Amino acid sequence: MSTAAPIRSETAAAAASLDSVSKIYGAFAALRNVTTSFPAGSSTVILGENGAGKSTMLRVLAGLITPTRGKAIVFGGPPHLHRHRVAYMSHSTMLYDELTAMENLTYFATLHRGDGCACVGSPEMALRAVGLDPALTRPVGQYSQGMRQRASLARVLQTDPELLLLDEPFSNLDVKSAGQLVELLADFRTWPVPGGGSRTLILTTHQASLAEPLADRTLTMRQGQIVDLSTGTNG
Amino acid sequence: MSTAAPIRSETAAAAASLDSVSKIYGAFAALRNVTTSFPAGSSTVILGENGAGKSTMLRVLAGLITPTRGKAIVFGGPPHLHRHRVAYMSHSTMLYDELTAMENLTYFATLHRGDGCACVGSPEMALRAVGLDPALTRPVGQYSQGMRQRASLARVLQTDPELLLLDEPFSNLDVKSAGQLVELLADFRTWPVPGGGSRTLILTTHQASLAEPLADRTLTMRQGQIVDLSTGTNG
Amino acid sequence: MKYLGYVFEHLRKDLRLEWRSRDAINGMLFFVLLMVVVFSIAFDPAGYPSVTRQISGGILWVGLLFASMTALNQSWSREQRNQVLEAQRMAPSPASALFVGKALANMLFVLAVEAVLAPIFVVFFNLHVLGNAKLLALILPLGTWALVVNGTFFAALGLRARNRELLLPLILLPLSLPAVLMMVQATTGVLTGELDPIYLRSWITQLAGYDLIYTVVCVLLFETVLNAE
Amino acid sequence: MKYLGYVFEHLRKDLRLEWRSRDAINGMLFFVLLMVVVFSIAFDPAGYPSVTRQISGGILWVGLLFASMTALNQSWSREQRNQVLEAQRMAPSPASALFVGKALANMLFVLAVEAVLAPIFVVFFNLHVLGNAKLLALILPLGTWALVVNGTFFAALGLRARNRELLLPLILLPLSLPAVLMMVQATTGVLTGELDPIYLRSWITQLAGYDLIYTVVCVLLFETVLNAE
Amino acid sequence: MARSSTLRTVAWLWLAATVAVLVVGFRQAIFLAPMEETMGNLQRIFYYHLAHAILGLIFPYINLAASLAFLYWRRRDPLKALTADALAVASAEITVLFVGITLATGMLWGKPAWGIWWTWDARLTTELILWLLYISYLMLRRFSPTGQTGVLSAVLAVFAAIDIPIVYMSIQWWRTQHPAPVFGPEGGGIDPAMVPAVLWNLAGWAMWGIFLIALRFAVERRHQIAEQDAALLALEASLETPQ
Ligand code: HEM
Ligand SMILES: Nc1ncnc2c1ncn2[C@@H]1O[C@H](COP(=O)(O)OP(=O)(O)OP(=O)(O)O)[C@@H](O)[C@H]1O
Ligand SMILES: Nc1ncnc2c1ncn2[C@@H]1O[C@H](COP(=O)(O)OP(=O)(O)OP(=O)(O)O)[C@@H](O)[C@H]1O
Ligand SMILES: [Mg+2]
Ligand SMILES: [Mg+2]
Repeated sequence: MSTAAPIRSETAAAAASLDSVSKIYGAFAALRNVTTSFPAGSSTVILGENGAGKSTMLRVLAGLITPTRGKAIVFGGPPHLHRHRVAYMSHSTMLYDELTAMENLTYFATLHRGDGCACVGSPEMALRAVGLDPALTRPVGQYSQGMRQRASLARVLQTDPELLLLDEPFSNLDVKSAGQLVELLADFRTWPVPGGGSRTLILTTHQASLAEPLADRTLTMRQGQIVDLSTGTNG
Repeated sequence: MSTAAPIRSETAAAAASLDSVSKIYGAFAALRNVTTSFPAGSSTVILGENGAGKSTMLRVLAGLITPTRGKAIVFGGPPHLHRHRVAYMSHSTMLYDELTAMENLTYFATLHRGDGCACVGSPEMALRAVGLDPALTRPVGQYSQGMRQRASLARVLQTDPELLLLDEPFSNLDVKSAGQLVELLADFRTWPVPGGGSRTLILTTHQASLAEPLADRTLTMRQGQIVDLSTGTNG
Repeated sequence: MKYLGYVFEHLRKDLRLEWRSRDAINGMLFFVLLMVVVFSIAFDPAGYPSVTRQISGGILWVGLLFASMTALNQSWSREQRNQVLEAQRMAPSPASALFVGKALANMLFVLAVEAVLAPIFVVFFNLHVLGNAKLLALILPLGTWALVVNGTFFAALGLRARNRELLLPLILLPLSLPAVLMMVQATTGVLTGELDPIYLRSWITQLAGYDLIYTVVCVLLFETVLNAE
Repeated sequence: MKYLGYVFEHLRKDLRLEWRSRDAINGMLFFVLLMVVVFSIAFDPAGYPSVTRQISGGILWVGLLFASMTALNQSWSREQRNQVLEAQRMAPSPASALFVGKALANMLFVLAVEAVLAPIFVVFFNLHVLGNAKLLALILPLGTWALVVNGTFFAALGLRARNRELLLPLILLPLSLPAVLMMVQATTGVLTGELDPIYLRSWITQLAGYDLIYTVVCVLLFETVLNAE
Repeated sequence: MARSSTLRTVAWLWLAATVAVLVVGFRQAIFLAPMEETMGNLQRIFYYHLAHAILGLIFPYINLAASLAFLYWRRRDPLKALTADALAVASAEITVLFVGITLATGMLWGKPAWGIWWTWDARLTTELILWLLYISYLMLRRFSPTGQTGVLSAVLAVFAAIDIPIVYMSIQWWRTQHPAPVFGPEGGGIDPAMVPAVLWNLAGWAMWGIFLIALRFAVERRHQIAEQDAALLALEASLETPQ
């Protein structure tokens, strides 16, 4: 698995892009011939009805599912070549219920170390950043929904990703917690990247108003297609 | 299991009430000494943060969990005495994935028949009312989220309940589907009750704005307690 | 009468669900076949032909015990999937009818499996029944019901437990031990033809007694288990 | 070296998780214990003492097979619960390290169970090892690894399947049959002391060969299975 | 269109040839081959037993090859991978059929020859395991989630294939009740008069097996193509609707 040629081609503006991607489940097309690209350093909010294909799109970008047709390109190559630069957070915590947040994070951090790249922030710092106490001895399974969401965010933040994919980070959160999350994400975008470069954010949500501060670009999907792209509400 | 004394005591205004109810899980109090009542014919929207105890309260009223302390009273007796007059819909469908909507509804209808009371509407009518085609041969497992929610609603409507408990009926629904659901529920409240009497509605949600047309009374919970009760936004 | 109507309704629903998927029963059949093969490889019936007849009763029932345990573990999973169980709890019909319906459905499945299994068993173990073969037609259903009735009950009990799959055997095995003893003794008695008919009859009567007692207890307690929360 | 580091990290995590709940190991222990009891009732070792020694190897391994299968079915459930598996798939460390770590953890659990089980087994079946008892220290780990390595692999393979609990035995049993045959023959050979040492050695060598081949195939194909979607 | 009609003609011709060869084989086996001294006419089942046994050991290799091809093409060329998958299913099903017939004829023969239907010797056991393995392969295909069927079953196919050489070698490695091979370097050899019957039957059943695999492959392909077309249709229809 050699990290082929164009690693730094995202200087050519796109951190990730989809090239006429379709994803077909059985006889049902969850994504239909989607072509789009996400400029490096931008922050994109994806809106759309139930079943519009938002989650599917994120998972294609994360390399968790392969498109039936078309290609997903992340940092100039197929998604699985750049795992240490991409992070994905779904609405589940993706953490072990029985371990504490600290144990979880330390474990995942070790999995990211190596490959000659020390691009991993410290678990403590990540937990502090999201407002959790690293010394907490309760296992994640006993956290409240809001604490879980934070811990989950810490997991993705600690790997210091250049491309961050978030699937409905605010669902099941009350308005106050959601607001704090948005602030944190806005802050994250300003963190410097060690090797130079910028941070790209893509998130889906049903609550457009909540995510507004993050919406450099707003992408609306319907029935597996992108039906609208509006830029520059802010940022 | 004799249907004890006061069956028709709801003429005394309360369809359901909680009398200093606490529910304690391990060392955690999900409900703390809650006393409230739901007038017959009213419609109540329960709001509150994650973990406020909304679902717990509904489940106590449905008789699905017994309070650790205090008493739940439904139509003047303990909840399990009036099962044929109460219906509860959670965010799951509570339907068999492998059967069609029609088969599911017919099955549950037979379970409600008997006891000398013919208080069951027809499954076809209920399905039509929620806008589903009774002739659909696809099993419920293959429905989209919106269709499931409708089928689930048809299940509770067909039993023609006098007290209807809905737990986050709009979660995971897009705004349009949610709007249709609200309309249907508003309509349901006007259906006549065979023996005379009125229909009471209690629902929880995180999207207060969506449920507004149904909010005769708005009840706000925090940390297992009722912290606010406002009446008469409309209705 | 009303009660039987409910039971029938539940049974019909379970059979229909099973018919829709059909995978479970196919899988089950193959599983039992595999069990027989594993046992015969492990116990090498050809190597010690004299032994075979004496242990085959045990093998048969141990195999059925594990096969039905695997199946029973699944038997409430459909109720659990979309919280259908809560709809069942909210329904005004008697809870025990639900139990009886499901136990009957499970019984039918396991009997179907046995019908297929029997000839294979005879071939692989090279068996000749030396006793009164007709008695087997009595012992098999009685033994099966003993496994199924408790299995269905305790599968419901363990529904909300964390390690569901592991829990069922842990409860069911100790409870079924007496029944297993009776079935094995009776079956071996018939197969070898060595057991005095009087003893044989007493084993069968005891088995029937076991069935009766546990069925009554299960039916009486099911509502409590269902509403345990 | 780096690879071993990852394996160790995964192993440590699994051991810690198990230590927190201790579900798998307790459940397995009790399960195996019950199996021994059921088998001793079903096969009546006291009744036919001469037979016991010949079938006890089979009973031991059948018991372990079913116990470990039940436990292995659960072995990825923690990864599945909060979609942790997706986090694992997104991690840049090699996927096969995850597999090796988990297989080693499972191996340790089953070995622990065996350590407790062995004396009980001897007592219940009233066994005296007539052959070279030291060989058992070779046969037991080899046989256990044969069960565990495939079991862990196919538990992962069946993760997203519809009838997960049923699927694992359906795949694992046919694949393990040759291994079961070898373990049982070797164990029985040692217990009875009747088997020619040359044959005994050949069984053990074959078992080692089986372990080797399947381990290699599992490690090579694990990444494919993990990213099947 | 033209291509499919020639294919159909070829298929019919192939089937006709197969039937012809099988008829010759039948005549050879039942009427022409000499009667064996010890077992009499019963021995004639041998020609069917042997043919199915040998083919039952060859077809799983097709399954293995197709599965490996599938794994190789999966990411590189999904369409070719689908073809390989279809071939894998087809060969697995026919393997189950042929191995099943081997078991059945063997058992039918075993009863008069050995006095028992079944014994746990290495050849019989490994053959049975082979049969079980490919059934579990088919089971996995039914149970596995949509979209992953191909990958998961291809992986299992690799595991299952490890058993094939073991079946073949079983009579060398272990003492068996089942007779030693008649062909090959150490084979005892058979009466030359029986050779034509053996060969005709082998050829006939091989052609029959290939025909079945091709047929099953075609059906599976049609199935896949129909599915794809449906998806494509849905896709294109939606692309036409104005946004
Ligand atoms: C890969 C599998 C098998 C192959 C290649 C195979 C091949 C053969 C061959 C070549 C013979 C003739 C030997 C001779 O006449 O000297 C034979 C005989 C026989 N086979 Fe098989 N066989 C296979 C599996 C089986 C199975 C699974 C069974 C039983 C269920 C079986 C039962 C028999 C019997 C009963 C005979 C006659 C034995 C005798 O003459 O003593 N075979 N087989
Ligand atoms: N594994 C799968 N098998 C079959 N269909 C699937 C699968 N995953 C997704 N789909 C279908 O693909 C469509 C798009 O799903 P997706 O999860 O991307 O929607 P979404 O936009 O995230 O919706 P939501 O807002 O409800 O999360 C849906 O109709 C869904 O039913
Ligand atoms: N079975 C249980 N065991 C332990 N704690 C529980 C259980 N069910 C609920 N709780 C706890 O009780 C509290 C209230 O839960 P409940 O589900 O009623 O909240 P809610 O208001 O419905 O929240 P949400 O908006 O997230 O649905 C939560 O803190 C929850 O962790
Ligand atoms: Mg989604
Ligand atoms: Mg809730």
